[in-house]
Amino acid sequence: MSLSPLQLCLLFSSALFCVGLIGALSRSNTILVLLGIELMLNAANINFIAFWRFGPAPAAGTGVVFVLFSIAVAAAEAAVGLALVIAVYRHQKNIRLQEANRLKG
Amino acid sequence: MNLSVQYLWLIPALPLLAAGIGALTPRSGKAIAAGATIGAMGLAFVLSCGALVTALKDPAAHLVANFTWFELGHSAVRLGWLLDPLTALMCVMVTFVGLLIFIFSTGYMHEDANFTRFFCFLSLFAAAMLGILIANSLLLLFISWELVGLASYLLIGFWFHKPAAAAAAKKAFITTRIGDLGFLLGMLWLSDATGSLLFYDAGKGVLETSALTALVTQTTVGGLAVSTAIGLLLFCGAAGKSGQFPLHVWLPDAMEGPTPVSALIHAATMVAAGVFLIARVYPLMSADQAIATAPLHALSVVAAIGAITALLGAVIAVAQNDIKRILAFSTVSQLGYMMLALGVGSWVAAIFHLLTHAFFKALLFLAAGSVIHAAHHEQDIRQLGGLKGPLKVTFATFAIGMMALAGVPFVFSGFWSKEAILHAAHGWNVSHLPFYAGLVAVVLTAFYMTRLVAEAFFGQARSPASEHAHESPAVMTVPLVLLAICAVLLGFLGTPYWPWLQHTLDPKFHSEPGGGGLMVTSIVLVALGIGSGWAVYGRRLRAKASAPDPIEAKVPDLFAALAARLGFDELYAATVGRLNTFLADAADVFDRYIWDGAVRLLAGLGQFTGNVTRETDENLVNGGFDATSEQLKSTAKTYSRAQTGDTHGYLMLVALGFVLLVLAVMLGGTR
Amino acid sequence: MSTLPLLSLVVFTPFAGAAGLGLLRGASPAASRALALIFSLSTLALSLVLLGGFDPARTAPQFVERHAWIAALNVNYSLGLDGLSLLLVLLTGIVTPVALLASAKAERDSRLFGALFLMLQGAALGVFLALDFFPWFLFWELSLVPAFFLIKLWGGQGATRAAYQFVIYTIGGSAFMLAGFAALFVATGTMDFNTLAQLAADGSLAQKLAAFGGGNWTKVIFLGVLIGLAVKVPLWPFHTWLPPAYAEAPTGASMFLTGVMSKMGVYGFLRILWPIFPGPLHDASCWLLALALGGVVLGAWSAMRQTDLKRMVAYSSINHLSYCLLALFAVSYATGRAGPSSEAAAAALSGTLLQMFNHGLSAAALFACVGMLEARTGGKRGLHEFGGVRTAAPIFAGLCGVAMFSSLGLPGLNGFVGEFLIFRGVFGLNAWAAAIACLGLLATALFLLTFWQRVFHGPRAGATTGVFADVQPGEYLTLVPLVALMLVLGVAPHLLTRLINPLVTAWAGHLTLP
Amino acid sequence: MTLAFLAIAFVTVAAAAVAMALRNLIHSALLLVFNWAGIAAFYLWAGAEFVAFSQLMVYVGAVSMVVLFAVLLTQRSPQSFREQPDSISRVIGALLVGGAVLGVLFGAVLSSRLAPSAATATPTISVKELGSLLMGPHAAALLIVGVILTVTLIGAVIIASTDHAESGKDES
Repeated sequence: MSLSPLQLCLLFSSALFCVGLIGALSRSNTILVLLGIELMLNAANINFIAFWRFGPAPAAGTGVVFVLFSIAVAAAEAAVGLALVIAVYRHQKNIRLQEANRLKG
Repeated sequence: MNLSVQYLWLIPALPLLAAGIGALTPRSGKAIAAGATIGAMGLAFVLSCGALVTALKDPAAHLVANFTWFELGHSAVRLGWLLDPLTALMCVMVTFVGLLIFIFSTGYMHEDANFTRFFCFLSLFAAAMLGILIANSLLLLFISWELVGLASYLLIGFWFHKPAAAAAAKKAFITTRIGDLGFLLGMLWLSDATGSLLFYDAGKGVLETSALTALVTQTTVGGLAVSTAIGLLLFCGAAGKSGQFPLHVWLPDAMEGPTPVSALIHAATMVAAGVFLIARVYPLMSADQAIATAPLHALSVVAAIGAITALLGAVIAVAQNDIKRILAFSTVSQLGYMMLALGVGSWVAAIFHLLTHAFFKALLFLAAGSVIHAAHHEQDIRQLGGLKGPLKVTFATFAIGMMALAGVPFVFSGFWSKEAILHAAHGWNVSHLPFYAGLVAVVLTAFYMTRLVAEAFFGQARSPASEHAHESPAVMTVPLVLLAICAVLLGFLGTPYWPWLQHTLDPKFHSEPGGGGLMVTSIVLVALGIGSGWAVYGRRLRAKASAPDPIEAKVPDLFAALAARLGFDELYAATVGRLNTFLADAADVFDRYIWDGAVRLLAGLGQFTGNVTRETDENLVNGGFDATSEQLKSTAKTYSRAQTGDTHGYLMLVALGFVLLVLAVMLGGTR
Repeated sequence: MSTLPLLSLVVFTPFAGAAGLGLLRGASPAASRALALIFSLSTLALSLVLLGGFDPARTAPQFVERHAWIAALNVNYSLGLDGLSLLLVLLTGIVTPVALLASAKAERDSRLFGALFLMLQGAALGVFLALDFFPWFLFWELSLVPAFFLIKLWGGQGATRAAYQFVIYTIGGSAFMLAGFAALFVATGTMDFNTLAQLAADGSLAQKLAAFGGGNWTKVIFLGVLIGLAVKVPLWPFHTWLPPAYAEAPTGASMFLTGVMSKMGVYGFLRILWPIFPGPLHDASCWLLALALGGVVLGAWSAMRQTDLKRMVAYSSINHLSYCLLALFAVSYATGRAGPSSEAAAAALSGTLLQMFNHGLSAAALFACVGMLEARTGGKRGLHEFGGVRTAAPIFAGLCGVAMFSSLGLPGLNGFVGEFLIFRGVFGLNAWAAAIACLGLLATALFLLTFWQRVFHGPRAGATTGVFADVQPGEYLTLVPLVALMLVLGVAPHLLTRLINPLVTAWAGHLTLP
Repeated sequence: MTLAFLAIAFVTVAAAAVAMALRNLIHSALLLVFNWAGIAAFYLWAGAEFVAFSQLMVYVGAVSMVVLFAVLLTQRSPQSFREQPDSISRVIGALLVGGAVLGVLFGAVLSSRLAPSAATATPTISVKELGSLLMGPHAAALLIVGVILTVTLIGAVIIASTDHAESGKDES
C-alpha cells in the first residue's frame, strides 16, 4: 500500500500531537506542560495547512487564514499562560503543576 | 343679746377655728391650744345664749338663712342655717357641757404628750356637733354628722398606740358608717323625691306641708309610704350614731378613749346627734301617722327599737365591772329611752331627757374620770372601794349624778324627764310593750347604779391604787360641781306643773292630765331598784377584789352571758364579719383566678398559636428547604471530590475520553 | 384673646421638654430633674392661662385649632377645649409636677426618667384636647410607650411582667377600638368627634351604618370601641392588668397612672362612646351598670384582701373610677325613659367630672404616701410590715390621713362632693344601683381604715421600729399642694362646678334617643 | 519531494520528543524553538509562505523569547535549571495514554480513504489575496482576534505585575 501525501502529513501531525500530549501529561514543570500544549496546537495547524494543500477545494484559502488566527491566539495563550506561571511562582516559590491545586473543591 | 340667724354659723365656726389653731400649734404650746379651744367654746356658749334669746322671742318660728353652695344643672345645691328653740337649746347645752368638759380635760390630760392634738380634736368634735345643730339642710347635717364620726374616730383612737383603742376607733367608725349608709340613701331619696334638702325654705322645704303631703301620698315597695321609707332609712343613721340596737356594739368599746372624750361622746355630742336628727325631721317621721292604713309607721319602728335598746342596755350594765362600761351601757339604755319617747310621739320628752341626760351623764363620766385619775387609771370597780373618804367632792357629785340617772324623785332632773317619757309611752295607743320595757329598765337602772356606787365608793380600798387615791385638782372638781348643780336644777324646767321647756320646744304642746298614778308607780319602782341594789351589794360590802359577785354566785351562766354583753360582738364576728371576709376572699379569688385566669388563658392561647406557627415554620417549611439544601450540599461535596486539582489527571481524562470517543465512532461509525 | 395656638402649646411643650432632655446628654441628674419639673409646670401655667380665657357659659369647644392633615382620609389636626377637657388639663398640670417631685429621690438615670415622664404628660394632654379620632388615637397609643418603659425600667421585681401585661392588654383593647373607628370612617367619611356626635344625634349615623353593612353593624362597632375604653378605665372585669401595673410602677409613675392616665378611659367614655353611640349604650346600659357595680363593690372587697399597700390603693382606684362609669351608665340607662329628671342626670354627670378630678388628687396622694413608706424602709410596702407610724411620724400620718379620708369620701374633703353628686344622680336614675353601690362605700371605709390601723396605729413594729423620719422638706412639696387642694375643694366645690356646670346642664338637657 | 517532507517531519518530531524528555529546561526550550522552525519549514514545503513567515516570527521570534524569560524568571538560582525527576508512574501513564491516542489517530488516518486529489496542482495564495480574504469574508473574526489580543495583553500584564504587595508580604 502506498500512502498519499495527505495521509503522510496527517500522520506527521498526529505524531507531533502525541509527543506534545505525552510531554504535557508526564512533566510536572508548568512551563513544559504549556510547551506541550503549544506543540499540540501546532500539530493542529499542520492539519489545516495539509488539508489546504491537499484538500478538495484549495482555492478558498480558508485553511491559511485559520492558521493565522490560530497562531495569533496561540501567542496570546502563551503570553497569558506564562504570566500565570510567573504569578503562581511568586506565590508558591515553585512551578510544579501538581502543587497548584489550591482551587480544588 | 340677740344673735341673728345670719351669724349663726359663728357658733360652729369658732370651735373649728380653734381646732385649726390647735392643729398648727406645736406640741409645746399647751396653753395656746387649750386657751384657744376653751375661749372659742366660751364665746360659742355666749353666742348660743344669744341665739336662745332670739329663738325664745317667737318659739314657733323657724328662722332660716339659706345660701347657694354651688350651681348644679339648672338649680343649685343649697345649704342653710336654722334657728329655732330646739337648735338654740341644744347649742346652749352642747357649748356649756363641752366647755366644762374642756376645762376638766386641761387637768385630766395634763401629762399627755399629745395635749395640743387632743384639744384640736375635741374642738373639731364640738364644731361638728354644733354644725349638726344649726344645719337647715339635711346635706349640711350629713356633712357635720360625718365630721362628728371622724372626730369620734380620732378621739376614741387617741391613744392609738394601744391596739385596743385603734380597734375601737375603727369599730366605731365602721359601725356608725353602716347606719350612715341608710342615712345617705334616705337623704338621696328625699332629695330625689322633693328636689330639695332644706328643712325650711319658705314653704318649699322638706319639712313643710307641701313636700310632706307629696311624700305621704306616694307609695313604694311593700305599700310603704315614701315618707315612711325615707324616715326608716334616716333612722338607720340615727341608730348608728345613737348606739341603738343592733348597732350599739361600738358604744361600750368607745370607752378606750380618754374619759373626757367618753363624756363628750356619751353626753353632749355624738350620741345626742341621733336623737336630735329624729327630733329635727320629726315632721317627716310622723307624717305617715296621717294614714291609718299604712302597713308600718316609721315611728313604731323607732319606738320598738328604743324599747329594746333601753332594756338591753340596762340588762347588760348589771353585769359589767368596768366603771366606764357600766356608764356606757347606761347610756345605751337611756338613749333607748329617748328613742322610745320619739317613737311614741313625744319628741319634746325625748329632747328633755336628752338635755338632762347630757348633764348628769357628763357629770357621771367626769366624776368617773376623776376617780380613774385619782386611782391611777384603775377602772375595775372590784379593785376600787372606799373612795368616799378621800374623794369627797367626787363622791358627792357622782352620787348626785347617780340619783339623777336612777330617777330619784322630785329633786333630780332625771326623774322628771324620765317621767315625761313614761307618761308618753303610757299614752301610746299602739302598744303598751314599750311602756313595760321602760318600767323594767327603771328598776334595772336604779339597781346597777346602786351597785356601782356601793362597790366603788363604800367599803374599804381593795387595791393599792385606790388606797393611795387623793382628790383631783380644782380644775377638775369645779366642773363637776357645776354639772351637779345643773343636774339637779334642770329638771324643774319641764315638770308637769310648769312645762316651760315643752311649750318652748313645741308651742302646740299640751300636757295630758292624770299622771299621778304613773308617778307613784315609778317612784315605787325606783325605790325597789335602789333597795334591792343596796340589799345585794350595800349591806355586805365586797371585801376582796377577787370575791365573786353575789349575782354571779347565784346564776353564773346568766351573769357570764351578760358580762359578755350577750355575745353581740361574737355574733357579728361570726355573721357579718365572716360574710365580709368571705366576700373579700371571693372577690379576690374572682380576680386572681377567674378573670386573671381568663386573661391568662387568652394569653396562653395566643402563645400556643405562636408556638404552633413557629414549629410549623421551623420544622415543616424551613425544614423542607433545609433538607433540600443539605442534600444539595452533600451531593456537591461528593461530586467535588472529582475536583482533585490535579491538572495532569484532567488532561489525562480528556485524552482517554478522546480515545474512547474516537474508538466508538470508528467501531460504530462503520454501520 | 390672644391668637397664640395655646392648645398646641399646652400639648407640645412637654414633648419639647422631653426632646430637650433627650438631647442634653451631659446634664447632671439634678439639672435634668429641675428641667423636667419646669417643663411639667408649664402645663399648669398654660392651663391657668386657659382658665383665664375660658368662658364657662359656652358649651362648644373653645380655643379650637383646626388644620387639615391628611386630606385623603379627611383627617384634621383639631384641638379644642371644653369644661371637661379643662378640668383634666388642670389635673394633669397639678399631678405631673407633684409626681415628678415625688420621684425626685433615688431614681437612677433621671434624665431619661424625666424625658419619658414629659412624653407621658404630653400624650395625656393630647388625648384630653384632641377633637379628631386620628390625633386622639395617636396620643392615646403614644402614652403607652413611656408608661411601658417607666414601669419596666424603674419598677419593682415583677415590673417586666406587669409592664408587658399592661401594654399588651391595653393595645389589645385599642385594636378593637381602632377597627371600630375604621369601620365608622368607611361608613361616614369623617372621624371628627363633633361631627360624628351630630350624626348620631340626628339618627343619620345609624342609617349610614345600616346602609354600610346591615343592622347589627352599629352594635359591633360599639362593642369594639367599648372594649377599647373599658380596658383603659378599667371597667370590671377588664381590670386585672391594673393592680400589678400600678403596684410595680415607681411611685411617680403610679401617681401619674392613677391620677391622669386612668382618666383617659373615662374621658373616652364621655367624649366618644356616649355622644356617638347613645343608642347602643342605652341598650347595653343594664349590663354595663351591673359591671360598674361589680367594680364598685368587688373592687373594694378585693382591696380588703390585698396585703401589698400599692395593690390596695390600686384596687381603690378601680372602685373609685367605677363610680364615674356607674353614673354615666345610669344616665344612659335613664335616657329616653320617662320619669327621671334632667336634674338627676346633671348631678350624676357633675359628680363624674368631679370624681375624676378628686380621685386624681387623692389617689395620687395615697400613692405618694406609700412611696414615702417605701423610701423610708427600703422598699417595704406590705400591710403587715409596719406599725405605729403615727407615733414615729405624726405629720406624715396627718397628711396621709387627709388623703385617706378624702378617698373614703369624708364630707369636708373633696372626695365627698363628687361621690355625693354621683349617688344623688344615680339614685334618681336607678335607685337600686345606688343602693348596691353603697356597699362599696362601706367596704372602702373598711379597707382604708384597716390599712390605717395596721400601718399607723398600734405600737411601733416591723419596719417602723428603727429610725423613721417624718416628712422631709422636699416631701412637703409633694403632699401639701394635694392636701391643700383636697381641703379647699371639699369646702368650695363651686371652684370646679362653675367651670363645668353649663356643659353638664347642656348634656343633661337632651337626654333623648335619636 | 516526499523525501524532503519525511526529513522535515522526522527532524521536527524528534526535536519535540527530545525537548519533552530533557531535564534541562533551557535545552528543552531551545529544542522546541528548533521544532517550531521545523514546522515553519513544513509550511514552506506545503506552499504556504506567509504562514511560514508568521510561524517564524511569532513562535521562533516572540514566543520563544517569552518562554525563555519565563524559564529564567522561575528558577531560584542559575545553577538549578535541571528539573527534579518526574514520577515514573506518571511518565508510564502518560506514555500509555499518549500511545493510545497515537494508535487511535494513526488507525483513523490509515483506515480512512482519502482520495489523492490533484496533488500536482500546487495551490498558491498571494499575500494580497490573503489580505482581501482577511478583510473581506473574515473581517469579523479578525476584529475578534484583535480584541482578544488586546485583552490578553492587558490581562497578562496585570497578572504578571500586580502581585507586588502580596509577594512583598510573603517575603517579609
